[in-house]
Amino acid sequence: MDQFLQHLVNAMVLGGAYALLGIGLTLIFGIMNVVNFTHGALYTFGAYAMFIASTALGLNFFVALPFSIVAGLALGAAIELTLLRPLRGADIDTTMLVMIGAGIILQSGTLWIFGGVAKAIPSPFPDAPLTLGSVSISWLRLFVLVAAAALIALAYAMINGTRLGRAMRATFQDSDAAALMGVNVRFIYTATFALGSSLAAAAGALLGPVYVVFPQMGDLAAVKAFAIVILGGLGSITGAALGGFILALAEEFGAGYVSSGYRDAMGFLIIIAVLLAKPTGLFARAERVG
Amino acid sequence: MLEIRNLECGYGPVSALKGVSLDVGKGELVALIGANGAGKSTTLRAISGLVKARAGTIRFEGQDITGVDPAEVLAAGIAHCPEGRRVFPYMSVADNLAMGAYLRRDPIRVREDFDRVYSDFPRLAERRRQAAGTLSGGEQQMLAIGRALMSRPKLVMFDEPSLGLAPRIVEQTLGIISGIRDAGATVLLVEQNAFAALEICDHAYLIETGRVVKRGTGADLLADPNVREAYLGG
Amino acid sequence: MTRYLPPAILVVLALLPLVLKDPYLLNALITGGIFTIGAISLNLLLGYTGQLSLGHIAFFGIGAYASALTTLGFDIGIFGDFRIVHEGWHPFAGFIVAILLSGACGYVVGRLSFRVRGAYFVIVTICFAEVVRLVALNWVELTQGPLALTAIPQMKIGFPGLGEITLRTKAQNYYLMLAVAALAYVVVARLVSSRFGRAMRGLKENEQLAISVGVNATRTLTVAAAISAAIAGAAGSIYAHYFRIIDPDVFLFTYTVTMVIMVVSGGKGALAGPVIGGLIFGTLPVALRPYMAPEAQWIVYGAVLIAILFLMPRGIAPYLDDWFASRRRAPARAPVAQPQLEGQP
Amino acid sequence: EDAIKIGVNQPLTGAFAASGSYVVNGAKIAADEINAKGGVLGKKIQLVVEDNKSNPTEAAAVAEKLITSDKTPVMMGAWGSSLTLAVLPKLEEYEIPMLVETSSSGKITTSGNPFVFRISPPSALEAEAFAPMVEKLGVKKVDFLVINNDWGRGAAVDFGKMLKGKGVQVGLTETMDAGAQDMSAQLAKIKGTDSDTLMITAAVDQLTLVFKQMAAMGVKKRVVTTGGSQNPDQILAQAGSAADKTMHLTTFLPWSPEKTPDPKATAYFLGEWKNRGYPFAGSTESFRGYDGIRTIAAAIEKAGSTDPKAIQKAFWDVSFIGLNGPIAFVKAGPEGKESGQSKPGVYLIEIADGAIGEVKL
Amino acid sequence: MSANAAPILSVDHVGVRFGGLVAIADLHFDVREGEILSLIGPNGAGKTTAFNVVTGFLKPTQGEVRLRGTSLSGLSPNRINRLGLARTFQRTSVFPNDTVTDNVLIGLHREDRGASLLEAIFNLPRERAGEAARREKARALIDWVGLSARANERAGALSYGEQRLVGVALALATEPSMLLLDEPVSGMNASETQNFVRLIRSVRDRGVTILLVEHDMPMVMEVSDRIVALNHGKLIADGTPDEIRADPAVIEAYLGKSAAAREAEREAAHA
Ligand SMILES: Nc1ncnc2c1ncn2[C@@H]1O[C@H](COP(=O)(O)OP(=O)(O)OP(=O)(O)O)[C@@H](O)[C@H]1O
Ligand SMILES: Nc1ncnc2c1ncn2[C@@H]1O[C@H](COP(=O)(O)OP(=O)(O)OP(=O)(O)O)[C@@H](O)[C@H]1O
Ligand SMILES: CC(C)C[C@H](N)C(=O)O
Ligand SMILES: [Mg+2]
Ligand SMILES: [Mg+2]
Repeated sequence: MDQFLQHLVNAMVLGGAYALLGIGLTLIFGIMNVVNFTHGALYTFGAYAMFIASTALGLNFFVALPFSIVAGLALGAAIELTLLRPLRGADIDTTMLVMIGAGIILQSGTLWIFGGVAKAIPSPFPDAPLTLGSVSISWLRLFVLVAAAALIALAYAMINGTRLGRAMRATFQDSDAAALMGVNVRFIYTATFALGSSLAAAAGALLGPVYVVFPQMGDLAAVKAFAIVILGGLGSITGAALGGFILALAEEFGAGYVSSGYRDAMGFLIIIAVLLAKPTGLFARAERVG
Repeated sequence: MLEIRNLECGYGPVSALKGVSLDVGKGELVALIGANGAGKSTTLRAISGLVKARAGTIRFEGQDITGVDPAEVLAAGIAHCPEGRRVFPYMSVADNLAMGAYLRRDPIRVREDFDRVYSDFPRLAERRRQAAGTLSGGEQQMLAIGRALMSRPKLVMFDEPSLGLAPRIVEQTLGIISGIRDAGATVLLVEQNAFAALEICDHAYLIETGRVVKRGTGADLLADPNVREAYLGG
Repeated sequence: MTRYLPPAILVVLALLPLVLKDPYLLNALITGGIFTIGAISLNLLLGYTGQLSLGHIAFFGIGAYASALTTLGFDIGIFGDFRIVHEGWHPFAGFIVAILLSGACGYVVGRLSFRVRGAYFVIVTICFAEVVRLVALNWVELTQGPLALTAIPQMKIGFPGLGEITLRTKAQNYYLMLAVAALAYVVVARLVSSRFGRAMRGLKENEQLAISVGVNATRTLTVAAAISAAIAGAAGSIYAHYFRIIDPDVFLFTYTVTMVIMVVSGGKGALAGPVIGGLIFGTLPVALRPYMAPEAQWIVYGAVLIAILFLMPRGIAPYLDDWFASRRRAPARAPVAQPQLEGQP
Repeated sequence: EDAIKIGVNQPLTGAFAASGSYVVNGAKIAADEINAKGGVLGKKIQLVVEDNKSNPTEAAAVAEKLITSDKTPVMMGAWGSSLTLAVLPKLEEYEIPMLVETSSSGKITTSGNPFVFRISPPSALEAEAFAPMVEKLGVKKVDFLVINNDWGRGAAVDFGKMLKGKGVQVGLTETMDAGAQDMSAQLAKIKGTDSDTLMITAAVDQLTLVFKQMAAMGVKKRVVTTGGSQNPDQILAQAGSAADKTMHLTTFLPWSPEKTPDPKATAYFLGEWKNRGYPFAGSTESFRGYDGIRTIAAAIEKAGSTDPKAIQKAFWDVSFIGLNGPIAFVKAGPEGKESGQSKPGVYLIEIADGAIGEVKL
Repeated sequence: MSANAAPILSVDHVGVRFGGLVAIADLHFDVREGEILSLIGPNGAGKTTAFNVVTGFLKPTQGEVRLRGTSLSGLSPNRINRLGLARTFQRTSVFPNDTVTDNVLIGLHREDRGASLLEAIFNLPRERAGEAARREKARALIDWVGLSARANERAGALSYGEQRLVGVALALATEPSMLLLDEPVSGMNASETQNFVRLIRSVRDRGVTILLVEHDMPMVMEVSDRIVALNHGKLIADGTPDEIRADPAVIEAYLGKSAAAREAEREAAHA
């Protein structure tokens, strides 16, 4: 029972991290329909930004965090302006490949600049965990969970509740029609990509201190993020959040009660099972025939 | 109010408009008729900035709007209800209408316009929360018309608004369109249902393969035997 | 026009070992060629049915393991005392088993995963590949897990009347690769120009319409997936017998990405696409190696990729086709822009 | 032009980039030292360093290039076991010897490849060295948490065997994927067992994560890590108090150069390492490159020629004191095709109160 | 064409719901062999939904559809097509990147003369014979809908009306015994509509039964043998064009008073 509770707590904490990974990608992949292979690189970027801010620049943790998010926003905007804008209207696979190219460049650049050695970001939270009975949870991870929840709520409100969010959704469903409604389509493209990138960077900045920071940290994160977004249903922020928790539960209990060697396999099997049962993800968009 | 001179447009190597000139006066309802592929939709797209003019000028209320972005054309007061409905499929009916009022900053009057659209098309009111892409073809058409009206334009351009609508709704829609004119706004109407368009318009242009070949009052064109032969089914 | 490119390339490549004696370059060509075969098979799915399989390496890996295990033999416990014992067979039997088993896996995966399309298909294939990798890693009794299968015998091929040869030299392996690549190319070429290919294209362009005119979507896509997987399995088999060692790293995601790069940069849905892409991205790393730091090599690799797509967004082969066409009959006839279709939900 | 070429096949990009680069840097120190002293056989030695991208197919291709294009008569490589294993068939094909500096898979020296000479310990050797310490530490029951590859799994098997032989109970064996960052599920399971000791085999980054996550979950057991890739300084810097009281089996003692088998050499190496501006923490990885090249140079010297065959034979006669003990090869693997395995020293160190010291037993 | 021919298609008490929304409620009608039957009704009445049920794109929540007595329940759209039902879509529907000829060839893809997949791959004689026959058929069909001049154009570059004709040719390529057309003349002007009417008639004369959904009342009245009217997913009238035109329920729900009046006026003008 104790072990079960600890697994449950772990899964919640991990789920928060996964949800965080997912929401940035839902914007870019789920809403913009760009298969964003730079997601992992942007996540890594956020973590390194946090590292620089809190070590080289000596910023306070809670100042470094927004700094990194803004840095991600800027990098995202730059990528959109230089790589995606000229390719507007190109095939989805073409943009995907350009994103792969950009991802390779970013990752190798990071390796070149920072070397391959993992870096640790100091955290302002006590090392000793919060212990409730037999269950322990680290303060830092608790903070990440809360921050993840806040970012998810923010992203949700922004996409579903604001004029800008509505314009974003409209633009990627029919950009000509959106232009006819008075939407500055070019700005929306840049803004959406930048926003998704800043969320990816936020994930990196928050999870960097939890884990360690190294150039390839984004690879696994990106695969999981894709899985989470699709599990939740394209373009659904609630879906991405829920998908993150489902994946975390599957992995945690798969490793705990089946076999740790098949830990990741559990997650992937759940995804396969969900998609076979509900081929459009948990939060499907309504479609019709004819 | 709207003056177009020698407008030329195309798609890649295809030249769709080969020098179109037309005038729409304030408060008028002007119809544009012509065969499939004549260039009617292209004319509207050029006005709203979706396709760029290769030559010629478009002036609206004395101001040159040639080559201006769609958003600015709308801001200047021209709304365009495009061919083929073009609703936002994954957004609700209400959100689609809200998009129509995207540039407006007068929430109270926007509310009124919501109510007006809902009372014009009660079916939309029933389906406020339904994803637009799952509406029936005609329901989507109603939504597209309602959405265009949400911006309170000075000039509305309708591209085949009756497409896919049931006869009773066609009737009603044409009524709404004349109503817009009667309320003081200006209308540029493209219709395949030339008969109906010519009946309600003040004057009309006939376009063939990218050129204006005839202009006159609706009654003139209705009476023209060539027009009857080609566009009204004899 | 680029239709004639692959046969021309084939002739050049066939003559290459006669002049090119550097085993390192030959090795690079063999490795690049093996992944090009994978790319040719991926093109069948991505280019002609429009379905991106980002788990394509799974079939390659399954082929590699199947071929190696068929040749090496194994002894595994299933449940209780029940064991399956297999004595090693001839490597060529391994090659055949690889093709059949990969094809069968492709069939099953296709059958299951073609219930979903687009992005959902992509992720199901990624998940499948990961699960297969984890099985290869954890089923130590069969696969030796991370300990790797070593000492895989070299491929042997029997020619009627000529006896049997073991492919020991680079050149021999090179010709094997080339022969399989040519065969894969021909199979894909024939398939896509047949009525099955037409059905695939129909599904890609407008699935609802295709179904409404009687195209059996599941069957068509499944057949494509099975053939594609079988070809990838053949490539995996060559890989196993050439490198003579495989471990779960054959399922590296990077390998799938390599194949996707070959297909899309060369031009998906063009027969010559993966061949051209394979030649470029198979040899680029070798070409860059002497000139710069490893990180810089990757940066250039990424930049070349982006540059190709900026200049030729549909890939090289379609671009060359247009170019040839425009040279043949001036004035140039640029591709017609897509007419505005109705906003599809 | 007249230099003696030595091929170096290391991961400089990809997952293992950090470690591979350290090994290369260590190798360069050795090469420069040797050349400064006049080289080998009167010629300078020249390292031909190639990146295997942490990818086995590339590792084999790199070997092919080094052998056939660069004509290196002897090589060093290829860090990870998967990478090294992929190179083995090339050695046989071209009959070129290779010194293995880091890999620990048993299979490397037991598969009957007479061109392999290894200076890193396979886990069986480590376990053997650890055996005498088990009782002194008072170990009763052990759980394993190992990286899910041949290195980790091999360690669990070899240490398990040794422990059982000593009457120590073996509990869980949990694995983690090479790239995994979150081990909390495994740790939750381990937290619930009655074992007193947890043996962990993983590289430094994963160890850091494991320690942090153990602290976060309140897992309190004696921890002993194995594998020689722990890099205690980095752990200390990055895991902080979470790493307190952890013990590590290591093959190098840069913290107390005076206690190493060849204090002068260690001091020289560490001095050079520092002069070149490399982080101290890297030395636990880089000393293998340093020793590796010194071993190769010794073999060439002994062979008296740069003929690969001669070098291969000469490896058997190499004998000198490396940074972690005597380097001399003994036969391993099937008869007639034995590979060479050197037996380095293994030390147990402990991180306590922010300092690293040898465990006194 | 005779009024009492056996039903080719029976829609038997079919109902469809989307969540809480009843799109079709207990719909029941027959289509007789060889007739042109029109299905009319206000927007959202459920006409397209009925098409989707008949052609297998939607599973009904209740009831079943029978083709010549065989239940179509549970059959996939492509199976239903093989049984002889072909349809067009309300939205323009072609394979935009293929030529007109290739479009039609896709419709002919099952015309295989028994050649197998392997024969196709290796281009064996049987496959080649089949391919030649297919091309000939495609040519004839394209000719027949009047698109010969554009046979080698990309279908996506054709005008709206021409694309509709491609859609019909494509549907006919599957050699259906019954053709379902969803708003085929919307977006066509009056004279184009006239051409289309002639085409529909000649299709029927080839022995193909036609079920038509269309809001163009003059066209419907002119071409139909019989009309069924729908409102809110229920049948509200069934009869000849003249009966329907005069039906108060249909006028109230669908035609609208003035439309009906104008319709009569135009009929008069025609006469
Ligand atoms: N996106 C496009 N790409 C290429 N050609 C186009 C495109 N859109 C329209 N055209 C061509 O431009 C010409 C004018 O088309 P337009 O859509 O303006 O005609 P229209 O008068 O609106 O016809 P319809 O009544 O069918 O809507 C036609 O020849 C058409 O084929
Ligand atoms: N997938 C769906 N989800 C929810 N509602 C749907 C869906 N498909 C159709 N509907 C609703 O069912 C009703 C019937 O739609 P249908 O498309 O059959 O109408 P129709 O008679 O063809 O209308 P039209 O003449 O406008 O084309 C409509 O009110 C529509 O909004
Ligand atoms: C780091 C080393 C001690 C072991 C290496 N990781 C291997 O795979 O063998
Ligand atoms: Mg038009
Ligand atoms: Mg309909």
